[in-house]
Amino acid sequence: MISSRNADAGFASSRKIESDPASSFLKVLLLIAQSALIVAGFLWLAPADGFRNPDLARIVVFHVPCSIVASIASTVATVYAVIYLAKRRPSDDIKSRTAFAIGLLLWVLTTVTGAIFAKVQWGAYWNWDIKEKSILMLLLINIAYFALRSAIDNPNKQAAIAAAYAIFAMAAVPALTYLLPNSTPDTLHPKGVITTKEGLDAHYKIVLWSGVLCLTGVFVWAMRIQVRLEELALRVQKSKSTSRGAKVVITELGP
Amino acid sequence: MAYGGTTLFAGVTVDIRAGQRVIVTGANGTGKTTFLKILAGLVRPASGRVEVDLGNRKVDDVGERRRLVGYAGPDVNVYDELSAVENLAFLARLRGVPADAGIDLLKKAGLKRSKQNHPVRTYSSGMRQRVRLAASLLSAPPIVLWDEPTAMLDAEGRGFVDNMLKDHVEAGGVAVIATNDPAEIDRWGDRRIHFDG
Amino acid sequence: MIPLMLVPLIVWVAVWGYMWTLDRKVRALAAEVDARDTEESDR
Amino acid sequence: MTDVSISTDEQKLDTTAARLNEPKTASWVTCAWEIFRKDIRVELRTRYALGSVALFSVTTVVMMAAALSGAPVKTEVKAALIWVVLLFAALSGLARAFVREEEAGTAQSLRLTAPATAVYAGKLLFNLALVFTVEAITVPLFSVFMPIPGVRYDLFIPILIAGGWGLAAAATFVAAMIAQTTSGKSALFAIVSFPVLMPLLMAAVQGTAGAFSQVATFEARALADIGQLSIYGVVMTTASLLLFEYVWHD
Repeated sequence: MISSRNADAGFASSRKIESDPASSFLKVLLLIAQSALIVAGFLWLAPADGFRNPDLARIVVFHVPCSIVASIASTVATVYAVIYLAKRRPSDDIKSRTAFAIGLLLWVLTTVTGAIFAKVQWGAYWNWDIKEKSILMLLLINIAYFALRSAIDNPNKQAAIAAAYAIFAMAAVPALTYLLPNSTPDTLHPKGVITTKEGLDAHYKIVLWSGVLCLTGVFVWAMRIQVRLEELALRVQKSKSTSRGAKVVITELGP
Repeated sequence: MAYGGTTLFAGVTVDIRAGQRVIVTGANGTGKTTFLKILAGLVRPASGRVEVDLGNRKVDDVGERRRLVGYAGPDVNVYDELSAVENLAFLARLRGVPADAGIDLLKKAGLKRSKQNHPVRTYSSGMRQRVRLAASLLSAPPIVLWDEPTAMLDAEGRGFVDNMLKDHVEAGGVAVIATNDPAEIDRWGDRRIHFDG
Repeated sequence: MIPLMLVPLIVWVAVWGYMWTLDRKVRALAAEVDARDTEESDR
Repeated sequence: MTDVSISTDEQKLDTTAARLNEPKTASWVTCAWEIFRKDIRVELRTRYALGSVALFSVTTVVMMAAALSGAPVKTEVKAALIWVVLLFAALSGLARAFVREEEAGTAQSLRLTAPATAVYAGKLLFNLALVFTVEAITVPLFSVFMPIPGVRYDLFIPILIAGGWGLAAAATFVAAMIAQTTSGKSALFAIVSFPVLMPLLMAAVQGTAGAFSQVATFEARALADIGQLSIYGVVMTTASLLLFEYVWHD
């Protein structure tokens, strides 16, 4: 039964009963594109000679997109945290929390792919390279963010403190990624290899940057689903609770 | 106003005039205390707003409202390690009022002079309540919000509360008091707001 | 190399499938809630 | 929409009217200073924080020295050890500042009387005093048990000061958040504060290692670390002052 009446414009996006063809097409395209990238990453790209294990060096095509989109997710999450503190709308808190969750997932993926590469190339899963320290810090911040959230009951307080912590912790991150590196021995991570011309060859760059595009698509899609789900839960909970409020009787007793 | 996800009450429009004493009654948990805390700026209402009309200007910023309000409630305490005098001196300096402003308030609240310099740790709950009430009147705020002010007080204590309230209201102050004590409702209630769950 | 490639490929397809069904479910739920709201507001 | 308007119109309020325009709260600096003085006085009477922090530092240093029992330890390791002890000793006392106020209900009366940032500033001053006390106890004790030849104190002292300030600034803000949680406070304090303190710890250890190293190049680099620690302190203090209101008030 498709209800034609559009009572509440506020949630227009979830109003569409039949899924709009455009977004379905995009999602299917995402499936095909990312699968193609995975195949290309393994088969189409020539082994990267000059690395200890040329075959495995291809992992950079997965490692770098993960880390780029993860930082996009963390930035988006921090931006929504700022917006939440300014406007105190629950929807901004939901978006911030969702972006942090996806960010955490992507940072874990980045760490895993990085560790695999590091084992072969630099000899150990973990080498305390400055970039590894900053990713460790980001992982710990994400974990602390959710630990802090679960320890506060009042939803308004929880959202406000989580947002404040997110901004506060993110303010400390650049201290580790920019300030410290310039006084410690150079990082094992090659500098500017993905952006400069003579770094990676054309094929690698295509696969890598389209990987970033696809992963960003996944991030946006996951965000939309989660946000719509949570806003729905909020609406259901709100409609349930309004009926129970206490009745207020104001009477004039006179002086 | 929703608080902590559950809507306690909605659609409250209250206009309280100067020199008026308003009694807020209702069973526990229906939102009496939350209502007072929202007025005091200790709790953020999910919707709606609180505005103080000072005649020459209107105040709706919660930070500024906090400075116009004297709140006393069971969960707002003073420092156990400090004496009543030290506590009030500290709060007075925060309020920008001379440190000894608390002395005569303590006298009005009926706290025996001998006890005033002992740490609050040694006080009975009735004496603590008197210190709370005195603290709420420190900078002669135009608005006084008391949550069950006489709950732990003996007859003599109630008499002191009456006087303090009378002085405050005669000076044109506004008082909003949450209580379920019928005697007080008749004595003070110019207007009454009742929350039934 | 092929078997190694299958791991991320399978994982990706599974993730995509999960997201697709979740998307479907959320839309259906949204429709249901809207329907109930409009019903409620008509009463 | 719930509108609650309380009106105290001008005419009837002759006596309180005079006070209406008087500032109902002291200047920001006085508030912060008064809160600091109150914290010092309460602390001297109870010695909760002071006691636990002093005991913690002494036992940790002695335990560590006993565990090593004179085994040769490289100076970089000593630099790391001393900062780990400083960090945990300080953290054991720093959470107390806000947790006790929330539990006793005195935080509510502070919310009613003082501006949020002044509360942070007051507590920061108290925590600074606490951190410097920890350093004053731990560092001499450390050098007794694990002597470090040729320490450049002209480098080490600034590192202790800048590092101590950054530590106090960040820990005070985190303590205010932890005080609002309902469960698992002490564990949470470490989990939440550690990632933020990572840059501080690394810069401090690196600088201290430089100060201990008696190697000119490392000593030169220690100067850069002092700079970074100060920048860290400034960033943390500013961020805390801007964000504190959202943590403190509902």
